[in-house]
Amino acid sequence: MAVADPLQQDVDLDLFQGPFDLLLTLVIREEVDLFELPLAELIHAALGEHAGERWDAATTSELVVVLAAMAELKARRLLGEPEEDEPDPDAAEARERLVARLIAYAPFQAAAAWLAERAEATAGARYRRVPLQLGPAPAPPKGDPRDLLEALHRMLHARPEPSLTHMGQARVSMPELLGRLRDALAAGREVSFDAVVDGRPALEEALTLVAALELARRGEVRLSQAVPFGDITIVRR
Amino acid sequence: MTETARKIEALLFLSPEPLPLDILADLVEADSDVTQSAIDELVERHSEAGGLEITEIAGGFALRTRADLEDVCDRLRRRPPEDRLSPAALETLAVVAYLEPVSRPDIGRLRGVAVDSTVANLVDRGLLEEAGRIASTGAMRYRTTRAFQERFGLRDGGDLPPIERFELSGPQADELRARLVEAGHLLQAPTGLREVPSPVAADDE
Amino acid sequence: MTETARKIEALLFLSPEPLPLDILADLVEADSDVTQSAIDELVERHSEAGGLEITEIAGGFALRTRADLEDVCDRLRRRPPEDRLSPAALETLAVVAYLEPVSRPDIGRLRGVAVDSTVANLVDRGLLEEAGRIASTGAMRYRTTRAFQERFGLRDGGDLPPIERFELSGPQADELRARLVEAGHLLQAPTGLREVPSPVAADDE
Repeated sequence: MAVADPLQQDVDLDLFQGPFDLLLTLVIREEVDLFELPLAELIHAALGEHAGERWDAATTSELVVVLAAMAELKARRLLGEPEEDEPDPDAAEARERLVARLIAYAPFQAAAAWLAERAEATAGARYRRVPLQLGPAPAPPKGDPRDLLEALHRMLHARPEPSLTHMGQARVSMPELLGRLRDALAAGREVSFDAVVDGRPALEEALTLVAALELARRGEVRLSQAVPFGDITIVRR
Repeated sequence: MTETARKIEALLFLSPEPLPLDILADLVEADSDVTQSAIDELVERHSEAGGLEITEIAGGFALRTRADLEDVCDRLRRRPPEDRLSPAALETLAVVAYLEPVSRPDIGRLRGVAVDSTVANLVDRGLLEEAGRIASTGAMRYRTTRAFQERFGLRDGGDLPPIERFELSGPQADELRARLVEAGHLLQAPTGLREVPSPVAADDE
Repeated sequence: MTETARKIEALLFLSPEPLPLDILADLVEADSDVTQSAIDELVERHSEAGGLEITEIAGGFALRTRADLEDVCDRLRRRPPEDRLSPAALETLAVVAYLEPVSRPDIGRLRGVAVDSTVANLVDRGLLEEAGRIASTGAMRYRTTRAFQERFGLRDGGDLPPIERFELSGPQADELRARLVEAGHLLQAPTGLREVPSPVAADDE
């Protein structure tokens, strides 16, 4: 699938149909109620089954960051955490980084507009592309076989697929995580979030939080957090 | 018209590619000053009053029809409709033009999105080409092509305005920040930054 | 110059064939008298003083270089074509030379990028040729040509410098290694050394 910009891909949810970035804007402006938003479905729609094949590492991680930010926002509202008076310094920093990136990228967007104008200005001219009638072709320049060997060496040295191999594919799905939480809750009425994710990679931890939020949305569990950044207790209803 | 100018007019008429100054000088057996002033003579000869013009493009000089005659020219030679460049393609070209040679991951990092298919598409269209690998990782780097320079009317690879010209001014950056805060993307302006009132209608297209 | 003359100058410049009066008149949307007098205007503009001339030939009008400039025009025609090999072309040639016959997907896998246009270009330039299809998948395979051997001063297809480094690992790499050994381009590594884990490539992202 060739979607140039993952933020412009369409997501299709009961609540909302349209480009992903528009949904983000609506959420941030509180025009879409975060309580109503099925995060698990959204993550599935945004990342899809084979995110590692559709997007490169940088893009995937960026999508994960955006989704994690939504999860965090939703968590805050679900847990009734005070929002206004004490902004999370990490979130503020992440957003500052976003601004910094937008500012760094702005010149290239302006340059693209400049290029478009240039193309417009020269679009009308036509070149005479009549090939020169060639006599017998002159001898081509000589090549050196050692150049061939060097070119091959570069490839034999290079990893043929540099993209995502070093990351290892996170093979964990939302249904699997939901199942894991339910299993944990089957054993006792409440479980500690930290205990569930202990030793898991960061991405899996983030997705487990999303799974917990999903269960809360479905009314299966209640979440509570005694102190900000503290452990979250997941209680079966 | 000087004899050198006559020769150059003939050469530019025949050549299907733009001809660099040194090659022209070589062909007409003159030094580059004489060649350059013959070119100047031709620029004057092919003024707006005529149907042709001398242009410096893609690393050389070329004779071409004037842009205002587009319609009649296309009646002779039906042109396939110009494949339009998407904003994503244009921005990717801008990044490569300023940073070349540059690898796909680097372009993606700057643009904030995956650029694999955009880059592949621009290579297919002849606007980007491979420019060797990074020794340490083997990642392929890319640069713009002559076709790119021709399409955008550039004299050569370096014929771009300095990137600083496009950088946001302090007030523009503050305005961007203010807009993001307003839209709820930012919690607050970081402490320490001046509280500059946003300037009236900074051009941000 | 009249507007009609400007248009005709552009048309005669672009057309590889002489253009008859009626077709010219049609293209510039003028009657034949107006068209003819515009042509007369152009004949005067492209006089002996310039490098080009308007000529009536083979039932039409054409713009061409003046006969006295034959020498310089021939020099342009005899100029060796710019035939440098891009990094993409050189890598593709290297893969084919060492592994021939080899299919496009196989070349692409080793290079890590799509190679369709590069292969097509090298076939056009006579450095690669088709070498039959793989029965199971129908993919076309390629091999190098005699022109390739001449260009690189090789006595025959097997006359390539031996490979000194092979650092890839994994099942596909093993298959590749076996092919290179079989073709005599890679010395069989002594047993025991084969399973050296490839160094974790430093990531520069």
